[in-house]
Amino acid sequence: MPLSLAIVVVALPLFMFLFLGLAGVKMGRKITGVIGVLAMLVDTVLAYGVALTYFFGSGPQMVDGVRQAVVVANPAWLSFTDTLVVRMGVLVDPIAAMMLVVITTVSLMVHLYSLGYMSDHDGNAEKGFQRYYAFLALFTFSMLGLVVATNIFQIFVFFEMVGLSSYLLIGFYYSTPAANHANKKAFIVTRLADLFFLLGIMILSYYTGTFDFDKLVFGPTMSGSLETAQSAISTAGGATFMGCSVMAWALTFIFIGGAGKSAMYPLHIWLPDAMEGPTPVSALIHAATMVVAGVFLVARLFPLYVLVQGAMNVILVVGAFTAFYAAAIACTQSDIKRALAFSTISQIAFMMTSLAVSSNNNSLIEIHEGYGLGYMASMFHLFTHAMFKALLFLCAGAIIHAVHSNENDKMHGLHKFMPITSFCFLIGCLAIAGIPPFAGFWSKDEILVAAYQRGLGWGLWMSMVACMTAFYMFRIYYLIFFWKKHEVHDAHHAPKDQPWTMTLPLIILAVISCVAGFVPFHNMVTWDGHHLHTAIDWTVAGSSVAVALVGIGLATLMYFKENPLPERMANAMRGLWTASYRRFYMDELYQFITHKVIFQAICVPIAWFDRHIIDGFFNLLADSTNSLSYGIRRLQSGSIQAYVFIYLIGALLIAAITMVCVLI
Amino acid sequence: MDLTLFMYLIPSLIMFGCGVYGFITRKNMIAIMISLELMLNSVDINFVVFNRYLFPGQMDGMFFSLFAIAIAAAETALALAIIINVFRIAKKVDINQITKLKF
Amino acid sequence: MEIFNNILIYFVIVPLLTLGGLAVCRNQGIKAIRTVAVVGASVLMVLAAMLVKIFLDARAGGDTSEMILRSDVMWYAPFNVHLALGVDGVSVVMILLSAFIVFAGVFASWKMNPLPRQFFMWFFLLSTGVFGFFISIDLFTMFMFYEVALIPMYLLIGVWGSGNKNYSAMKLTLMLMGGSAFLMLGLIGIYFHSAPEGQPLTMNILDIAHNDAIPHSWQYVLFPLTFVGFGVLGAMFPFHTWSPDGHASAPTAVSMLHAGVLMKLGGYGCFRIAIYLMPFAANELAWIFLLLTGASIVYGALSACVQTDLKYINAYSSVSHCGMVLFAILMFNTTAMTGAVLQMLSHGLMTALFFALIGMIYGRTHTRDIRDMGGMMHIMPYLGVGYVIAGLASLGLPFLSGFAAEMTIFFGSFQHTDTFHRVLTIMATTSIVVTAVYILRVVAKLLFGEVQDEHHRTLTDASWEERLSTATLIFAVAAIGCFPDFFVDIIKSSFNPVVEALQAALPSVL
Amino acid sequence: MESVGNIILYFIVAIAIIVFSVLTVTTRKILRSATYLLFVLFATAIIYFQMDYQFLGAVQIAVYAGGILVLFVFAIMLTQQPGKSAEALASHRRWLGLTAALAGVALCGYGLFSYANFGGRLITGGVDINMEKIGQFLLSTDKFGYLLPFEAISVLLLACIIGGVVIARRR
Repeated sequence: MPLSLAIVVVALPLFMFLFLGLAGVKMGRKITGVIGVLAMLVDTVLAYGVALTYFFGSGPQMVDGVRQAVVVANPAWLSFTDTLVVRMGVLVDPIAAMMLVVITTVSLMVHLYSLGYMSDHDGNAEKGFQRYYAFLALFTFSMLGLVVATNIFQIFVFFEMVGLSSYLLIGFYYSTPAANHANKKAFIVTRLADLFFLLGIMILSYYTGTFDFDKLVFGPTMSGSLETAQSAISTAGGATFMGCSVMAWALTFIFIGGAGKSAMYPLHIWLPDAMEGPTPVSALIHAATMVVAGVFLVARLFPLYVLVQGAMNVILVVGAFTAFYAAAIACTQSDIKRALAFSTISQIAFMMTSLAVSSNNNSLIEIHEGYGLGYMASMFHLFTHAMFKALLFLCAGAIIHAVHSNENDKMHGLHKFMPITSFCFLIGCLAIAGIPPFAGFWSKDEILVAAYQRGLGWGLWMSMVACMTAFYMFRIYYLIFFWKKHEVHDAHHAPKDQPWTMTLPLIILAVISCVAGFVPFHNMVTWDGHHLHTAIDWTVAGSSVAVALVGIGLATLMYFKENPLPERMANAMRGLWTASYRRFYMDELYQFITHKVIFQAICVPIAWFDRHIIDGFFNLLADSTNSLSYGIRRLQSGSIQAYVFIYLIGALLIAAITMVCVLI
Repeated sequence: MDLTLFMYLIPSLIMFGCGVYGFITRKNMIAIMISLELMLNSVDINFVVFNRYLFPGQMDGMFFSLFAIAIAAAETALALAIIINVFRIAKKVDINQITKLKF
Repeated sequence: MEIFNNILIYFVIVPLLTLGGLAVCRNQGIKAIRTVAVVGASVLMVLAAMLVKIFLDARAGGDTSEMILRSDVMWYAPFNVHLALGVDGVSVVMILLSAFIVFAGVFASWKMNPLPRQFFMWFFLLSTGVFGFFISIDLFTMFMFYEVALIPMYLLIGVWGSGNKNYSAMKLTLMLMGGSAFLMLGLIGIYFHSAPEGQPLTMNILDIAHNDAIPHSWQYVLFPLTFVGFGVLGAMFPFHTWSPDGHASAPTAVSMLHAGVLMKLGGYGCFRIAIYLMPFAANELAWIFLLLTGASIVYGALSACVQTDLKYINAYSSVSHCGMVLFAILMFNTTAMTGAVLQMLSHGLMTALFFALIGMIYGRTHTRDIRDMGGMMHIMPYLGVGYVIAGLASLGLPFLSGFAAEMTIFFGSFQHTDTFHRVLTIMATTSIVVTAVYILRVVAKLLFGEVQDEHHRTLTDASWEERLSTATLIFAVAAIGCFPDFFVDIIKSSFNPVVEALQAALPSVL
Repeated sequence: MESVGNIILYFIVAIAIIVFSVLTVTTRKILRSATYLLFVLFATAIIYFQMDYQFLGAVQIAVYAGGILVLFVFAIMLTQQPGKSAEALASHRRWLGLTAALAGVALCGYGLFSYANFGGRLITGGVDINMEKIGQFLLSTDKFGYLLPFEAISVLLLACIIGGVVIARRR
């Protein structure tokens, strides 16, 4: 299968978007869904074909055992100057190929799942079904366009596009105020981050004179190359701004852009609210794909970041802190989707941290054996996380679909009613907690190894977060499926397992979550295209399993059966617990800044200033002209007698002046 | 005692002044016209006496007066016609009360 | 006459013929009026398409002259007033834009009441002025057409407007006339220094530019005069206040034409006359206007955040976007200036779309206050989707026109070596966030959420002519967004003479 | 030396003119005002006679005193209730009028007193002005002919007639 099919992989969802968006209204609801699913199936098959060809086939991508990026197409889209040209291309390299698989897989599962989820209990599709599928296709297109980008500007373009799709899908139930609010928030927060991204690109392109990855990060062999990155950085000529090199600024700004999409602290606030969207959307966008765009971005520019220590340290600190912060919040949330959302934030922070631990000295790094483990681990975790987090979200969706609530106190004891879901959820939890042989274990283990390589402190910190992960995931699991008996009010509407369209994706994803850990990532996805020789470090692996088990054990102790222990602990640490439950008041802070500071203290005065000072000035001009005219009008009274008087006086004055002049 | 030019100009001047006063102060339009006649008349006198005293061989001043009288007659007739018409419409002849055309 | 072989003259003749056609169908009923108007607008569209074709062929054929399709007819010899025609890439795309908006505007005012015939007559008179301005390269002719475009505005708003229309019409006309007064002074000044000592004076822009005879001391006076003169129309801070009131009161099609095309006359004039003819002063004084326009961008956007009247929001957003046009023009490099023209196109189409949609919504709900509306997406999905698309174009979403334009501006401006310019650029860049805030605020309040007024539930969605009008504009917005390079190629080379003139005036300018 | 009769006549006329002029503009009864005007006009006519311009004097009496004044009286009768006096003048109006009139009189009087050294004698009978001569001058185009103004006046009168008709026409 030729790699150029990647173009089709990207273009097909776009076509589906236009088709469903324009013609969907005229078609039946179900039929649009089926068409969408079938198209996505074709797309997935093609994407798998491309990925398999890339990884295992022979062709230009493998030269001397080094895996290379292949640019399939790269037409110019917008030329700024003769040299600075934005291109819209398709590039296939290890991470792009891996992302193609991830995106299409999850997207296909979500497409299929939505057939059931977006219907009521009688199987009738909801209003706006066509719109929903069109938006899903739009999102898939945008995300695919993002990962195959050949230049950083294309990534920016598709950053905006995924932001839009996310906006549209979060606001799918646009009549509800919460959704209405959430999508606005999501878009604006990510837009703010994108502003920094844009500034970063501006600075980067100004100094390096290019957007293209092949001039920024890919060496002559079209694989990640520190030499290329070094030469790109040196074109900046050591320019500095406020004490830091411009490159550090540029890369930090670009990271902020990625952090916005990936919900890193403090730009994470939109993600929990984004759970107002339909749950399959949360699974696709806000768990598996879009939120890792930031990680992808950093990974894409990895050679640059490696050489710019300052930017990398920012990522490291932000990532490590966010991982802990989000995990801490996830421990107390009662809304299961929000808990999962914070879990997602925490896991993405894992990936970020993993990328950031890769550099450990300031000079050009000698490429030693095993270097770039963090990069590989990050990508590996991205891959496995996408699968099991999608699984978890889809399970959560099934539960919500069954009990019509997001709150876990409406659930409890669902194990009996929904055994398949319960089982799948359990697999997801085991995977995320890092229990072998499930997928999460393998990737998280690599991350921890990389963290310990960077330093013992970072390793311990991440291990602690891993422990918390296991704890909060099992807390959720127990609170949903066990804790106490489920109260059934109405036998007809008792929760039950879902139709096959929803079950099938769960099972497929559960299977993937079981086996994904065995994908030989170290041979396939490395930053420089070389094979990475890794071996399981059993001390780290053993300890990580141990901390996971501790977390699970603690959760079992506290939440398996109804008992007063959680309540007591919450009471014991009331302040902390409340702070965590209220997400450490970040939302309130933002609310304060946006409403009180920006709106009330800036926008309102400016609007007032405009109406009253500037406009007032022009009105004053008009008014004074007006009153002057009225003043003059008194002279133009129309009274002939007044005219005569004035005329006479004037004439007399002239005569008098003449006489005086003549006399003198 | 000679009757000099000067002696004729004085009454004429006073007549003119009265005309001005009347024109400015009166509100009745007819009274204004009367004042106007006064002023015209005083000018006529001036024409005539200047002619007679300074250029006795010519008749320019006299003819001017003649024409002025003719014009004054026409003008008065027309003005009074207008005044009466206005009176028919507005029932007023006071100049400060007829403001319909103002502004 | 030889001039009638030039396609350009027909851009003036066709609207005038349409005007005449409308004048003669006195008692023919609304159908005849609409037919005449549609025919006129369609012919203009065809002409504009032909012009683009001719231009592309000429450029492809290796014609690198500054202006193509030159014609010159003496008009009034004592002052060297010519009817001089000629277009470069910028004029071509502006003409295309105008044709699009006139076309959409005719359909948007389909149900104009009362006096539809008179409305269309004034409308086409305005179009005549607009097209005439873009095709002329003679100072006097340009100014004349400029005025022809401005004056009908007063009647169009005063007679067919809504709300506080007398005040708004008066304010708009007076402020723009004030600008014209500056402008006329500037133009007269330019004329009297248009040629070196001893040579005949000229009104032809190209000749003036080549003569480059305006003394520097005079440039200091004339540049601000012309720039502010055009800047008033381009809604430059602090001369923008006519825009909110004027737009709020203007009828739909007039808002469209005004924001869509007329405001572009300002930007176009700024670079074609002020900067091109007086590069020295432009270099020296640019910083003042950069500060003003930079302020416009952020200021307009922030003001828009708290407005509640749909048209006010848009008017302030126009202040922001038009500020960006002038801002980019003042950056004096090809990229930024290309971006400015793209932004003119983009803003023209997108704002026209906005005003068309607002007009249609207002025509149904009889309110423009977003606090009184909600859930319009349920009631009028077509208009709702159109509004969202317009909004997304406005906040700079890729593959819609605004993005390409803004990015070209930002990247072009950032190419400036001077830190001052780059810092200003960064400040201007922040507007993309603020824009998102106010656009999404409106969209959320107006279209999403619950229906606020139960009476609104009975309202209908767009009729066919409204659909046609908006679809035309949406098509154009998407076309620019998806294939920006097509337009960039047309525009770009036109800026070479200007940038060269600027470089010659001050070699340090990039 | 003037004949005494002439001098006496002059004083009578001058005093009459001054007194009746003042009365014309100060009386508050409009009909009286018109009557005083009549006296002023007569006095003026006497001056004309004294100047040997008999024709002019005749015209003055016939046209002014006879024609115009009758018109005035008619107009007054048509618009005024008989015997009603005009309301008292607002004081600022009077002051305005007085200022203007007195200023004018003072300035001109000062001018007259300062420059009136052109005493000269009254020359009567210098030119024989009879009707025939007047007629010939009026219709001649010679040096002292007045055909052009005469025609202009006739056009003016025509215009007045038309104007009068238009104004008087019932709508």
